[in-house]
Amino acid sequence: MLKDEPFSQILAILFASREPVMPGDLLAVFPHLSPEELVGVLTALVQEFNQIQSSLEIRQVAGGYRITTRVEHHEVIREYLKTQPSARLSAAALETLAVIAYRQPITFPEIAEIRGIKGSSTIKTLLEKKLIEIKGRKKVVGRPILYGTTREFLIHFGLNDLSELPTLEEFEELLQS
Amino acid sequence: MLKDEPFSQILAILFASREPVMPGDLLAVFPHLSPEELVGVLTALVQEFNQIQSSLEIRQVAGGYRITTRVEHHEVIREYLKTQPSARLSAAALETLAVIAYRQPITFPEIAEIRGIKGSSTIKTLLEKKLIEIKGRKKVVGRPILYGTTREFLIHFGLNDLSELPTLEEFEELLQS
Amino acid sequence: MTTGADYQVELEIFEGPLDLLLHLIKEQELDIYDIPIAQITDQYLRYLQMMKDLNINIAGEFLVMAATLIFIKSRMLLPVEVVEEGEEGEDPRQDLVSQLLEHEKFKKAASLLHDRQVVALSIWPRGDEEFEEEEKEAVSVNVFDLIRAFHRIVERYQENIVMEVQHEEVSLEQKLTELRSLLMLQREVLFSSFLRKAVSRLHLVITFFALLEMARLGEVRLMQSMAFDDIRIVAC
Repeated sequence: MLKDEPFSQILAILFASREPVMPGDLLAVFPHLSPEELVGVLTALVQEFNQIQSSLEIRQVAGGYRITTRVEHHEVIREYLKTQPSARLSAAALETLAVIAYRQPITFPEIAEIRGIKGSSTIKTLLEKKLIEIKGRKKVVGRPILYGTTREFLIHFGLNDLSELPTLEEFEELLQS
Repeated sequence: MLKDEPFSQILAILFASREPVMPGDLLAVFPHLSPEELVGVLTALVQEFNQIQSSLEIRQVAGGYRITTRVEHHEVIREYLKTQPSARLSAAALETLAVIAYRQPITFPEIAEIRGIKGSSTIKTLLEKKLIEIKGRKKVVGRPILYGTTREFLIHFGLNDLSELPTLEEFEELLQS
Repeated sequence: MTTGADYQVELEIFEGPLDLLLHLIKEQELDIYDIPIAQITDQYLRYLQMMKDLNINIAGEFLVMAATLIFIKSRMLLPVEVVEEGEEGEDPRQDLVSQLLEHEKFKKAASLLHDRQVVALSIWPRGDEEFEEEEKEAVSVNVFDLIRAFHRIVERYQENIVMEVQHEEVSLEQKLTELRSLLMLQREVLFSSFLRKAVSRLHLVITFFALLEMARLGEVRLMQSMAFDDIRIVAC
């Protein structure tokens, strides 16, 4: 099956693209496929590809499809590439990011209020890492800048969309139990 | 076979590496393999991988191994890549765009003066990408063309209007914290 | 004896007052919905004192929280106000409790992101860039990149001006160009700050002439809110 069109072509596209491939963009390239047919093709492709080998994996991330290596090979890859584990975000940065992810679009004073801390250095770090971005200004006095998460955020945390995050209410239940 | 080690690991390395993978470098990661065994593993891997699907192939280039898409899919890949928005900018184009965004309407000599760099190719790129447009001519000697940003610019950067751009003061606050 | 260094390691855990309070509550297994405010306030203040003793700079928000705690404590000591029938008097701790709960929820969310990050950092996208030869140095940009680029240009430009004025010889034409592009960048410049850049009497005089010339040509307006106030040079 993998060797037949359009499977072989879509797999080649998934490989060639560094960004997650959006089904909508594939429809433009395969106009003879209906959206339903395309979803069927993609589902079958993912299943078959992930099954015939155990090095790579097609994942759904940020609303698209992308090929990555499997988690279990990370040590041997790191050893070959001689890379250090990438710098993880600090606890402070993760907390700011969590606040932004759940309350976006949100201004800096609002973030500071929730975290009980001033200091915007984490905002700068997150902007530089492109995990958050400027989303305009809030229509209140002073017109403060609004921040929100990016597509890069979804990719970085392996999320298909924001709804994959548990809701804050779920965290609340966790606290009460 | 592909699913077993070290085949699965080597395939993952081939995928993740930016450069063709040299057998000598692999030996460092798999010290329990002799050079002869490694060559055997690689040969079997190439044969098996190239046989089970028809999208990708492992090729020997410059004494190393790399995975590439097969030539017959290049047309469809190019077609797909054409669907991708090309808001990617070089550092030079970004600088020119920044000057225009913050000081529009502005002429080319003024941009060159501020940037301290001549060369107008970035203007052309930005016009082509429809991020800037001609806004008229300045009423000074030579009547140079005035440039400004477009509606597409606002859409691309997710802004409602230009007043939503952060100011230099706001940026400096971010830096100082 | 415990050394200062030992404390410092522990002190760094608390990023803000909410973190510290949550720690005190958890450590003693207190009920977050019924915080013994007098006890917590004491511990909190002792902690701040400890930081002070160790010469650690106490961030303003820690002091604000101290004031809040003392205020709540005093309110708790007052007799419960007579309230309308069927209504319950508001617990003075209520705001603090909801703030703590909110903070705790986000801490949980952050730890979830942390876990996901561990997985995400263990997978690799394709390393090789077969199809991206044409735009290799190009990157996708957002508003932050834009302001960062502009900031860099302004900095670079101002450095250049400083370097240029260090040359002794200067012409009116040079000064005009310099002032024009400075105004393009800043739209408004204080007369005093512009003159400060002049390294010699000659520079000073020529700068002054350049300004007058630009005012005459209607390129700038010279404004002053009151006598002896600094003159603002505003681009027209």
